[in-house]
Amino acid sequence: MNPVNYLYLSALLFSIGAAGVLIRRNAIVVFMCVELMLNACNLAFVTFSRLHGNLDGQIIAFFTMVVAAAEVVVGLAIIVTIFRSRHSASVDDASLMKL
Amino acid sequence: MSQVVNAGFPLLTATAAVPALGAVATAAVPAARRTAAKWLALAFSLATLALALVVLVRFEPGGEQYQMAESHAWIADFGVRYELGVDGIAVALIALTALLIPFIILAGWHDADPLAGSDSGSDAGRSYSWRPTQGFFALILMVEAMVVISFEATDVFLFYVFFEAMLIPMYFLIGGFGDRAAPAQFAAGTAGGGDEAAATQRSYAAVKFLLYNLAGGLIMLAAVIGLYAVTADDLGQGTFSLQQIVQARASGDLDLATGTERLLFLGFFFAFAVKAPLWPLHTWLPNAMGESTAPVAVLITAVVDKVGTFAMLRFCLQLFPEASKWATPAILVLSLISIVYGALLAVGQRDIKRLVAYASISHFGFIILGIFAMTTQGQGGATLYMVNHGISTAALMLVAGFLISRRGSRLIADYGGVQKVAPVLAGTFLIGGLATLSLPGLAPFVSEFLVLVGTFSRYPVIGIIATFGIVLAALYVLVLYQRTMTGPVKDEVRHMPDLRIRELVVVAPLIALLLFLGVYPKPLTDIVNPAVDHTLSVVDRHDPKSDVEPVRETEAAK
Amino acid sequence: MENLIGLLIAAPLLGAAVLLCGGRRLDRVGHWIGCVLAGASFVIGVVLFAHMLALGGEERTLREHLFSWVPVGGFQADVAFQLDQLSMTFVLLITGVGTLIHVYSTGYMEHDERRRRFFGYLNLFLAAMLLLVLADNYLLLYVGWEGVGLASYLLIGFWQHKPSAATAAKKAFIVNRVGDMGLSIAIMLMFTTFGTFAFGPVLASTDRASEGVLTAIGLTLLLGACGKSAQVPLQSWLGDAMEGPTPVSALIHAATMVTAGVYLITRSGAIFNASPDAQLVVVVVGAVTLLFGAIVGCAKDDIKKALAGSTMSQIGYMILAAGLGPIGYAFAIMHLVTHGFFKAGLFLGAGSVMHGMNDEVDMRKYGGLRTYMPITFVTFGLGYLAIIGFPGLSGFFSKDKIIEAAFAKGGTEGWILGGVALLGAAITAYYMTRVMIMTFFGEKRWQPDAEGNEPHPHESPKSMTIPMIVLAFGSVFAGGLFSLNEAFVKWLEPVTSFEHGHSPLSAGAVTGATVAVMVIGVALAWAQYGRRPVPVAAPRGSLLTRAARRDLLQDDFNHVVLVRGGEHLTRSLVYLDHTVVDGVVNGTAASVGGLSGRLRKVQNGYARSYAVSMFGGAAVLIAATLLMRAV
Amino acid sequence: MSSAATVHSLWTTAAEIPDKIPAPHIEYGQLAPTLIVFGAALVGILLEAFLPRRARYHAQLLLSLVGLAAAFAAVIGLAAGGYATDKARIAAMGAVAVDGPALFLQGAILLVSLVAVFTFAERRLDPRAHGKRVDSFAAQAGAVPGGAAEQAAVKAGFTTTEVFPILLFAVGGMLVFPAANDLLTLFVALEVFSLPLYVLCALARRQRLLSQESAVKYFLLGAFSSAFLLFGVALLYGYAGTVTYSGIAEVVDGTVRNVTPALAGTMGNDALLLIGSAMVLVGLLFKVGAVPFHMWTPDVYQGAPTPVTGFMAAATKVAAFGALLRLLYVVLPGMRWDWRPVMWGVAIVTMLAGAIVAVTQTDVKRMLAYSSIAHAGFILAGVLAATPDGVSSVLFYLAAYSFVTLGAFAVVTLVRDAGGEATHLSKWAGLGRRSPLTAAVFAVFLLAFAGIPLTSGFSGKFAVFQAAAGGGAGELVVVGVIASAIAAFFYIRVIVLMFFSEPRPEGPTVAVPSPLTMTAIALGVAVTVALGVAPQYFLDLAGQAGVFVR
Repeated sequence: MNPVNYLYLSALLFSIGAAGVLIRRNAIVVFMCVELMLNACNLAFVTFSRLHGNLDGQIIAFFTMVVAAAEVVVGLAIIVTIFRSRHSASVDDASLMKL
Repeated sequence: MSQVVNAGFPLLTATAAVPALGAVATAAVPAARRTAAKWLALAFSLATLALALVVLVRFEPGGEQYQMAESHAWIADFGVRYELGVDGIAVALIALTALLIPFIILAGWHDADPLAGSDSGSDAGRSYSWRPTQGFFALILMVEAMVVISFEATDVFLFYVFFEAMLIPMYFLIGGFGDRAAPAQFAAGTAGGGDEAAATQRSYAAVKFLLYNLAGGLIMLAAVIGLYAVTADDLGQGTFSLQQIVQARASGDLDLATGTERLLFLGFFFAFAVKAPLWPLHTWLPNAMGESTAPVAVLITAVVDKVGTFAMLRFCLQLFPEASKWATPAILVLSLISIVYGALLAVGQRDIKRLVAYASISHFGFIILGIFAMTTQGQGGATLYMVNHGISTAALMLVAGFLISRRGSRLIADYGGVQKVAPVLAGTFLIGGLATLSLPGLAPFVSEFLVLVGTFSRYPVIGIIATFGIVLAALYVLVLYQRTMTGPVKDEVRHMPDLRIRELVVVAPLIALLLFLGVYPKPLTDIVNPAVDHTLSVVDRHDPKSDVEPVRETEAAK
Repeated sequence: MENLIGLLIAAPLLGAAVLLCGGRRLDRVGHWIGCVLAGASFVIGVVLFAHMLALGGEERTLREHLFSWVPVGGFQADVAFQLDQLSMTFVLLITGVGTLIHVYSTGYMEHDERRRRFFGYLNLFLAAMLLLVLADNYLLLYVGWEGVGLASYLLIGFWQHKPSAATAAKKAFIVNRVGDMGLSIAIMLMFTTFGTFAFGPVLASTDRASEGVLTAIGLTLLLGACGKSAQVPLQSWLGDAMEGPTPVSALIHAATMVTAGVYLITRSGAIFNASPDAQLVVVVVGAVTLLFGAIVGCAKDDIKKALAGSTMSQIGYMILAAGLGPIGYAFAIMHLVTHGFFKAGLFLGAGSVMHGMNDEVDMRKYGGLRTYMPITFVTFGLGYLAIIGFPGLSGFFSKDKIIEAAFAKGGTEGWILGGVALLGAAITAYYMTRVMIMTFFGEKRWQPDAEGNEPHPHESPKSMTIPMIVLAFGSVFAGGLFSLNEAFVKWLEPVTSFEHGHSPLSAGAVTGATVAVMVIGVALAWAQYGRRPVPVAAPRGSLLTRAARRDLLQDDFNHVVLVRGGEHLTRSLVYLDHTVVDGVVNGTAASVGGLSGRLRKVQNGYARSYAVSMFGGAAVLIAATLLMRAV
Repeated sequence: MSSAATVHSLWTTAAEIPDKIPAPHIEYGQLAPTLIVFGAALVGILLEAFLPRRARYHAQLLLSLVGLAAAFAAVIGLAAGGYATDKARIAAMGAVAVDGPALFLQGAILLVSLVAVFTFAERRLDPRAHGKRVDSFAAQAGAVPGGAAEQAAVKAGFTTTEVFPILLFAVGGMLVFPAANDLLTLFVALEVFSLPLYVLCALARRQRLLSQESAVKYFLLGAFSSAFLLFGVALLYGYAGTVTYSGIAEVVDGTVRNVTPALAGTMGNDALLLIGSAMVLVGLLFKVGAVPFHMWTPDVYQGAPTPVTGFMAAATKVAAFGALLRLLYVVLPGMRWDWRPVMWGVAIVTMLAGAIVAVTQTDVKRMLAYSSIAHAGFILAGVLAATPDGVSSVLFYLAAYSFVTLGAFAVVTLVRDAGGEATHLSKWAGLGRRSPLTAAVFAVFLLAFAGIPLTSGFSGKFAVFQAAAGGGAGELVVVGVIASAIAAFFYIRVIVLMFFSEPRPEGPTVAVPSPLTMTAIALGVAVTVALGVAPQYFLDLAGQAGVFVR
């Protein structure tokens, strides 16, 4: 089928992820939405790679996964610490600094 | 580059460098050795004076426009060179600056002593304990250095740098060293809490001064950059050299679009008009002069503000002759307003220093009027006016400072009958006042009349209106004198001591100078005239001819 | 010889410098230094006079060029002197009367601890006045012009502890400044018109300038003259100026300074001759002031103020004469000189009276003093006779000539002016007689003052009486001397062109009329004050009287319109400056602050709202980029 | 290679013997700076693992200093070797550029980080905890704030010496970021220096809640932005069929040689290009801290440990602007007329918003954060010049600005009261009377921020505005001038506070720092003044470094 549809799908995924970031309160969920966005990117990459018939896109996809993994490590660490000190993973609770 | 760069001793640099060194040295004096710092500062200021006099002597009025020029590479990327050179106007003003600073230092001898003023009370003693004497005198010298170099700079960028930089030391002088009189005054004015009020008032004045001038300067910055861009376009490689640009404009290599020139002119003029200050950009001056100590007030109005008017002559007119002519009507009107408005407000003041401040606004109106009258008499008079106003205001303001330091109040109403208890003080005060109202025989008269004639010969109506200024001047000066010095002696002033030796040493020379320049201003005019003629030739304006050719003396005899 | 001219000025100037800077150590000898230097100046004047007489009438103009003062472009002002017959006349008057009054003051100011300073100021005045009359260009004249203003300011306010004195001094200076404004504008006009303001070229080339310009110059000069000579509308200061010590009133506000206006107009005769309109205004001013002063003089009970009014009126005569042009100049100056003598004498007399009466000035508290102070009485009396124009005395000759010239103006103008002059003469006779009677005749009316110490009228010391006597001689004989086959007129003619006026009335008729009105005036006064005792408390008096006591309400006008109005103006301006001009500045700052305060609310601390802004931003960015391509 | 062939060969060659795969050719010499830093970082990890606690601090400090110094030396070497100018080239198979801007920025970053290490290592400021010197990092980041574990850790005198290797990793990433020559490297580098920063933000010893909050905000928003960047990369890749800068540039300019049919198809589709570049820009503008992607800045600057804030504010800006420059000048010059107007808007909004909001700030660190936003706006003005002058002026500005920032934050670490650093402005009242020297130094930095002549701030601002005016962005200069006027107000406010207002009796004290911080501050002042008075040499440097390799 026409690879362009995959692009639409990836765009959709990206939007869903973005919307999740904007809407969801739980830091973990927010973070997962970011991951979703990254994966949307991956989909776009492989699609384009297929489209252009070169491997760069697929390679990049691997890189992205690695980076995403690294992000998970750091991100979760941070979220967990803040969860332990606040007993809540809500992003909105972390709003001491403002104005 | 027409000027010959003399390879000899860099006199101009030295004139600016000595006070700068002095500032560093003074600041470095250990805290305990306060008196040493004072003497050191005085010594350096005198050294500067000596150098300035050398410049004055070495300067040949007949010679080419910019003399003792120096030129070194500085920031090639910005097309900036370290270019110095003095014309008659600059020489006169440098001399004035170098002359006034020692007096300012002497007059401020005790202003920065750790203890509070005699009557500021003990609590004042605590909060005013932070008065680093070294800092005070170092800052004064720093200002002197910057003012001198901005008088010498023939590179627009170089000038701008110091034009802006001098704000900082001034700012600390205004905000950091308030008037000992302030607390008592506020105690009199607002019941209690005078000390705090004074402090806030002062920092308000300082901030206002800085932001006002900074805003002006930044707008000028835009114009400066614009100037560079223009020169870069037309001359291939951008430059800030005043002479180069003037020549390029004369030779037609560099011709600005009318709109561009006007915008750039306005950018420059705005900054200078704030500094000068010209109505309606004047409101910072009364605050600054009112809140700062008398010597600092003198520094502001007699020295620093002169940079503004000087820059109008040197940069506005020479860089943008056409735009200057275009803007002349508006500027004349504004300066006219300044003259009358300043004088009227001076009449309405209740605070001695603010009164002097508004008087100065009126006088700056005269100066700017003279500059933009674009006649030999006008501009020559304006230049003389800068010098004379410097001296006369210094005399008046310093004596006022001595008076204030005795009574601890700036309010006119708190004085009365001083003449009886302190005749010498009153006498010097009166002479300062008479100079301010430009009494013939004292220096300011010459300049003021020149300005008036110069204006009148091209714009009769404006000239006549400006003449009202002399009546108003008489009004505010004499009212001030009457309210403070005459009448029955007030109890508070009954035991007021007369001028001390130090104070006499400050005032006497100034008065002598006022008299001398009033009777024999020729040396000054000889130096100034060629420079003025040159400026006018750049602007391409010529004095209007007299209606009729008068009968010569010979025929008149019979 | 010429270089003596500088010395004329230098001597008193030196005196002033020494006395004012000398400090207390000079207190004991100060007044003598003053007198000596004034006298020296007089001697030099006499020497120069002799030298001048030796010369022929044409080359009697001596010049001295000291140095170039303000050379800027076409503007060339020199410090140079010109001593011609006109200046000479003034030099002798100034130095002569001046010296006498110096001597007088040694006695009068004996008990004042600031006497040294007083003499310093007097010398300063002499120097300035001499500069005024010796200058050879208008700018230098202007210096002297304001110099005398300063001296008069200092001397009027000499007793500064009295607020009234300080105020009077300030008023005098400021009103004068208004006049000076006129003078300086005149100088500017000259510069733009002739390219110079030296007497010689300007006066010689009046025929080349348009009449309009000349009229403008003339009027502005007149404004200056009005200020200095206390002519309507700038006369208000003279009355208050009497706050000063009496010698000052005698020297400055009677004999010399106030006549500077006459000098100015006479000196600038060429300009006025070329502009009839200006001349007309001059005569009108003169005539009006003549009456004004006279009327005021009638109503004042303060002896000095009465004399001040008289001075005003007499100067009115001079201005009137000067306005008449060539037919009047000489007589204006002549009256000026004679007036210098007798008015100075009168003032010194008044001073002597006050000296004897514990500085009481209210004539209603005098009376019958002739027995107590005979010399004063005699000298004062002679002055009195001179001023009312008693035949044979100085005043008679000069005033008579002026009235004649006034008629000679011709036409209705001539009749009006002549009539006014005659009327003035009558009133003069009236108020002077009044003064005379109230002071020296009738029974004594003085009572113990607040402290209960009765004044003991006594004759003044020699130092005071001698000058009075000398001046009395002057007031008696000067006029006759001058009129001997028109000696004075001939003397001045080279400077102030002279021509005989042809009056519709014969000279004899005019003289007769003058004498007649004089007699009437005296009679009236006698009827009112001589026959019945003078009430100590001033009667309410007619409307005119009350107005006249208040200088014909002219002061009130000034107060309401100028002073009050000015106060309101300045006060409102101060407010405006604070609220509007400064308000804009502070307002801008405040508005930035407010905006900032509102904007920072956006930073609400919620990570998700930050994300929203990022997302929105990104959307905008993308949209904008696409849009850029679209358009 | 043509696409169809590629895809086919993909399956065939995969079966062959691996040793035929050509090993990538890496110019280790030219990548030395980066490699050294990463190496040092790895060694640091090992040290953490194997060294006893008490030895770690000094070992780490030494290691990081040596590593950074060596890297800097390497940069100098490369520059001296002419790689900055004529021998500028693309290294690592087109992944990394070694050219003037890259080396200049790497040099700047390395110097800044070197100074930053000093501030990281400072352990005289905090009062001794149980007789042990402590730095400004949490004793045990994992422990709950105020919990038993933390107290135990403090008692035991633990210190988080991991910050040094973490810092080194971040530096490594920053070194690559401005040199990255293809979008993938760009993305990876971005993450490599972002992740350590997230961690560092969370490590404050005092006010740990704020610190953690800042970390979580920074992390989430950062990740969010990098997602945008990545999607942008994807789109650009889709547009050009390649991620190398030069490749994309060719496609954008239409100078590409062998056009495959697929490429021909995507090339036509400008939407890909426009949206893609816009999203990449979003990612970069986030790091730069430009409005409206700036909102993380104040919170993170405030919450993070001040040394970290200083490092972040200084180094991140340098790296991010470097990357932005390269992207705009190397990849997208062809579509200048598309991005310039947009960036105009961003620049103007950034300058004004930064300046205006800063006016009412009450916390020093937040105020500096907003000021950094305003400065980002000024630099953007220079970027927009789109001329070589623009590049060099921006480089100069970055160098000047980074040192001022670092110095300013170093001073902030000194002013302390019972609760640690006293960052609330009201507490700074009368500081000038308590300790004139500190106040004076801080005043110098503030004046530099305000762009007063004779400070580096002025030279930089002048250079940038001049370039902008030269590049035909005069209006930007005017706006910039107005913004600076507004900005001046709050810098001055702090000076007034320090010098002209009465000191509070319970006011903060100025801790006497160790030579480490002193050197940091002294260096800051020195550079500030030097670049203010005699900037010519550095301007030359920046000028020579102004040319990108393609």
